[in-house]
Amino acid sequence: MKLSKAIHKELYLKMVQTRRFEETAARLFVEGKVHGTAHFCIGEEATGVGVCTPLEVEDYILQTHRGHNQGIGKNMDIKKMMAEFLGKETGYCKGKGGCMHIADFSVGSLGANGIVGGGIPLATGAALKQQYNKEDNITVCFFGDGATNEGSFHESLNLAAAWKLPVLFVCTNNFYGMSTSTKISMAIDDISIRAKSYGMKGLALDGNDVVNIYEETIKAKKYVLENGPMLMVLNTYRWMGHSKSDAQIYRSKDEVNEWKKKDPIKKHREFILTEKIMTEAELDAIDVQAAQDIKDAVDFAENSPEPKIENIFDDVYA
Amino acid sequence: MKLSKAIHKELYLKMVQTRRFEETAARLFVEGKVHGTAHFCIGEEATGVGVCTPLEVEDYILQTHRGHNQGIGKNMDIKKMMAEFLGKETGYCKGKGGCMHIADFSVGSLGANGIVGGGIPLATGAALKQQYNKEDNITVCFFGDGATNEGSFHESLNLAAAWKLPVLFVCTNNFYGMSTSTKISMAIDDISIRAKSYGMKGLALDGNDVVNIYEETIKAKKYVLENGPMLMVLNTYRWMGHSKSDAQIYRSKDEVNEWKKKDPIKKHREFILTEKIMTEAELDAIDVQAAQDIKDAVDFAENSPEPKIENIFDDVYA
Amino acid sequence: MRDITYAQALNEAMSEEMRLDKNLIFIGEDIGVYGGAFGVSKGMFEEFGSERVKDTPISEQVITGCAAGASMTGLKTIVELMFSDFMTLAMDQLANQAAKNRFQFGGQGAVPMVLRAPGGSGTGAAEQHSQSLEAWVAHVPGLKVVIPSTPADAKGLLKASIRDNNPVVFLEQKLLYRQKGPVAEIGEDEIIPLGEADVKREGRDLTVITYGRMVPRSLKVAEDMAKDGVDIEVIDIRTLVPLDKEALIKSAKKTGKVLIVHEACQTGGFGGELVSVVVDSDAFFYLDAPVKRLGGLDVPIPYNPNLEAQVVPTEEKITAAIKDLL
Amino acid sequence: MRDITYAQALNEAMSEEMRLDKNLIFIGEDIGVYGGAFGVSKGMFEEFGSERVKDTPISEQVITGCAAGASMTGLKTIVELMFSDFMTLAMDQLANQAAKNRFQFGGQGAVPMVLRAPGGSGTGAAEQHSQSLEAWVAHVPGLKVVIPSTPADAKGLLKASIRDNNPVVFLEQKLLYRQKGPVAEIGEDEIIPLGEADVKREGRDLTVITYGRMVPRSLKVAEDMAKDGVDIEVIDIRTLVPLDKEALIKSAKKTGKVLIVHEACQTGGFGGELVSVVVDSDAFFYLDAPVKRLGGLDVPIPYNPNLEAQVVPTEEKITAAIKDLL
Ligand SMILES: Cc1ncc(C[n+]2csc(CCOP(=O)(O)OP(=O)(O)O)c2C)c(N)n1
Ligand SMILES: Cc1ncc(C[n+]2csc(CCOP(=O)(O)OP(=O)(O)O)c2C)c(N)n1
Ligand SMILES: [Mg+2]
Ligand SMILES: [Mg+2]
Repeated sequence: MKLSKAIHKELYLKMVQTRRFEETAARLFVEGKVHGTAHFCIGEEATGVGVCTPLEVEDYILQTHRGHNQGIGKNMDIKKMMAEFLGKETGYCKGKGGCMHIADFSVGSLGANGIVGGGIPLATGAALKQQYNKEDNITVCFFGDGATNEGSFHESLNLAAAWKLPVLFVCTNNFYGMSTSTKISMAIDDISIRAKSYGMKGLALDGNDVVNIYEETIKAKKYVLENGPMLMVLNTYRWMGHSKSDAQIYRSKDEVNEWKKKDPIKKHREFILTEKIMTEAELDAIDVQAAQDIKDAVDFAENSPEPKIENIFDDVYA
Repeated sequence: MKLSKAIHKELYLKMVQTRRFEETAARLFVEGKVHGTAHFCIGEEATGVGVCTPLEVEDYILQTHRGHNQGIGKNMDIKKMMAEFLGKETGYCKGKGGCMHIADFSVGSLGANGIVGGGIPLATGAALKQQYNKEDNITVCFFGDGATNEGSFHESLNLAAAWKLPVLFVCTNNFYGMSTSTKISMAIDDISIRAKSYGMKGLALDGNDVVNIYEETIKAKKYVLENGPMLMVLNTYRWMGHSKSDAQIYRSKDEVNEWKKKDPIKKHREFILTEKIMTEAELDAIDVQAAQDIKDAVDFAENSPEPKIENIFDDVYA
Repeated sequence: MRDITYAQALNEAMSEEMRLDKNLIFIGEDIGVYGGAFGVSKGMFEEFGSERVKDTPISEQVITGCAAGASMTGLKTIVELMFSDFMTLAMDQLANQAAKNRFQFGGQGAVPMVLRAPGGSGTGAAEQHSQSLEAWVAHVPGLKVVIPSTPADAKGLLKASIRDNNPVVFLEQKLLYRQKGPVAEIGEDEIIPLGEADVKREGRDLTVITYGRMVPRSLKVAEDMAKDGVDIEVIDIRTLVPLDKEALIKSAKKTGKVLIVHEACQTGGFGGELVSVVVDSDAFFYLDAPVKRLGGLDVPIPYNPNLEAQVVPTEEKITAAIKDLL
Repeated sequence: MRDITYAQALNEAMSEEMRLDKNLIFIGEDIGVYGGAFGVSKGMFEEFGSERVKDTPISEQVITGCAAGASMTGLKTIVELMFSDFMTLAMDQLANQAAKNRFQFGGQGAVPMVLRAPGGSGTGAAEQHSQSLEAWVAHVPGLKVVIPSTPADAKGLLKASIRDNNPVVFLEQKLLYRQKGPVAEIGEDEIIPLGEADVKREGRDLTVITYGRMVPRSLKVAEDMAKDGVDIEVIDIRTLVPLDKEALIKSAKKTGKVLIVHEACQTGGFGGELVSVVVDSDAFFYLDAPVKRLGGLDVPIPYNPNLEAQVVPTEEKITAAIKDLL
């Protein structure tokens, strides 16, 4: 498979947008413009972007609490994401959900989830609907390594396998659930072997190689449509703390620095240059565009109105 | 390993007691002496009896809703079991629990459970206590094939493996959860491979061979004390309906008849005779004793007082 | 009108709606060939096939979440949990996902699903299979909660629940499954909108507000007391959420005396809500006596049949409570 | 007396009890090196080691069941759930196992465990991390339910909960963790028995019955209104189960006017129980006005800070409700 320049451009742009989005979000916290918390995926951009970019609108995704890369990968509107982050009326959830509940049904995102593993059962339902309607589309369900210890993971993978539902289960393994290393939360090294319990195919990939993830996702979608569900584990790393209030004493600076060397954006940039797909100048231009996109999003969000308490009962019921 | 005559006698007696217990219980239903429901394990006697007989009092068991063989295997008092079945004050639970909640802490049974998979998390706790106190004993947790699809199974096996808890997980695989064949509830044939998801040892055995189960349990206990948890799957079959009201249209008479040929009691009897461990007459005497034990239990139960409503608030709180 | 059982009424409601709407599917444990643990879905697998009547593995969390996910994306779903006690295993998908998704996504999507589950004691199924947990779900914004007491209500309310665009928790009553009652002929319009209480018996002297299995029991008491010239009004709220507050308040004003009866444990039960609705209204000024509750004892449901019968409101206890108030 | 935070008080309670009782262990997600999501257990891992302060995988069902199993067999356990919203995932082990085991086994065994979990809104954590679910657990016989409102109560009640021989659901208040208040010196006896309400402010004109985060808020309102000569009594029930009914009834008789305030959604909330306890007592005959409830709006907790602040009882709303009643 040889990806077109346009695809490389898209992948690179989305990863840089994600990173700028989060750096900006982190700054907004410091400036006191946001309350609540946020979970940043810096260092993991290749996972959501690599998996979601090859999908069609009609393919669904279920996002995690650490899912800006997934949303941007699935072509969510960055302005509305930022507005939601700032709790504004113009945000995806009218300011009611915040970034832990961001969703865009119009591009196929069925929402981020605040409950670890909470989206996995929902994914089986979305896939059941696709199967029932004999659609040529799949549901992609994201969750972390920690989530694979939840009962919801087990029940969902089993049901999906028993019913041959078109779900691609994607585990973004960053080796920690909050402060808890997978070394202490499970007695296995390779999470992809958990697929075997369900008679399902499992695959472990470098989660920082966006090109490979993109290609493998195309293959996986085909596989899933023909054979039923599959588990894809993307090994990666979160550079920042778990959430805004994390002193990170559970891991060493060395470990973090080792992983920073495997920066997915740098890796892709180098690949593009080595393969002569784009020039430095072209890439720099994308960087500039990404920064501008985020700036525009912040402007949009900051100038947007606050939601009104008068509308609070809207949408409790349909 | 060559088992003593006394052990053979014990295994055989307990299996026959279990069968007589349940045949009698079924009759009491027909006579309208019991309300509620019951889940019979006829055909599966070797599982609970084979696993529990080699255990010590200090080894705990967690029973299932289909656990008369487990209770009798663990030396529960048949009189009190029958009295509980009839809802009497002299029963194990003072008539409050019924046979779905039978328990005898004094022999190490931490109780049967009405929730499929509900006892599995509790087992990790009992084992944690044993580990914390550095005891030389283990916790044995029984559950069915259907229960292995519950989240509680997954979370518990993972925790036990991560903490190297001394639990022997025993799956009595009778190939159905109520009417649902494992062929449609899961996409695997061998349930014991589910152990791999936790870095745990898994083993599948003939669940109708009481002698082998006895021997393997001794080895398993040693393994568990040295290495942490293990999953043992005992393949067997339930001859009767799931519960008292089951028309059994989901399976064929042929399938049932095939399994009846593999009767665990007959198998053990033949082994005893072939190996000349006991004579026909000796075995017949045990049969007579078992029948008498059950008759005594029914007499005891029927002559026992009903619990009083005045005591209803006892034991809600300790 | 014909007399059919509560179970048959439920079966008809589901089957008729499934015939009307190809987008409606039904999932649960042993609902297929087995016909459901209480036989409610007998024949549906044969009629609608394994694509639409789906036996699931034993895994209540994903069953509930699967229904919610399918409903979020365009299907309509009915889920059967074999016993309402197993909602304990599904509460995240029910209360944190299905109930909240539309709101937290700012109005994107809807979750048109019905979770059916039998509640109540009286079958000897003991502590973990006999609870009445309606108070939990009635406390979750985003869920509607229905408990029918007659075959006609069962059919009409289940059809309305299926057509509703929200997650509805539909709590059936084990002990009513075999009860017969008059139900409109098939084809006649028998839908009962959610949110309308039903005055099951008119009376002047005292109002009993109740629901579910305690409705026939309260009616029995009312008929018996009528012989002594006491005229009891019995109101069946039918849906806990939305609640027909007007009907309760109106009746309380009329009779000036109110007894709330439910099977669930009294402490923390829905009775507290009902008391509050009456007391926190202008009916307060018409009350001749304190609003009383008669709920189940605050104990788990025991196995022994005599104990089991006595931990919930009996005819004797209801009668005594009424006499106390009069 | 010293001023310490609510979080520090909880930490002291656990640490002191763990020093006294080698059989007491503590399990939960990220309670070890991380010190707990809200920092409550800071330093405990260092003091007690990984055998007694155990970080778990993310799996609330087994965490809760593991504690129950350990407690059934001779240990005592404290479990921390990171947010009380995650009780949804643990309800079977909590309500069907831990709460019922002793009863259904006819008195064999006991389950001395404390499940600690923070509830409430106000931190921008949105729908799935901000709920107040005390009504669910208060409806389960076999569980005790505690919600402290001050550092001293937090310490005294947690110690009592740990020493209790039953499963206790101990619901902390996120927004109070950083609040300071006077607490007895270490070593002084500061245990507060479960089941005793506390009159946090005496008054003659009206009784506010409340708990948790709404206690300081109600006190603030009472002080403000005192300037206008209105004398409000504020009762902190502290334990929902067992409930100190006498204290509520006594105060209602004294003031003749009662307002119930809680953060949880009003419909189906514990306020209904409190109303009923007052109304269904001889206090009824002393009431000059309907007993009123002021609970949270019946909506999920939204993210936006202004919305979030306004869906629960504010000082303004409490003041207005009191004025309405006076
Ligand atoms: C059911 C549940 N338990 C605990 C939490 C608190 N929590 C939020 S994120 C997180 C870590 C999740 O780990 P993982 O699944 O590996 O995802 P990651 O955060 O590493 O991306 C935890 C424990 C939660 N939100 N939901
Ligand atoms: C959580 C839960 N779901 C469903 C049931 C109803 N039920 C009781 S036994 C049973 C079948 C269990 O199958 P399995 O685990 O294989 O055990 P078996 O009955 O075959 O011994 C079911 C579905 C239950 N009691 N608990
Ligand atoms: Mg992780
Ligand atoms: Mg089975």
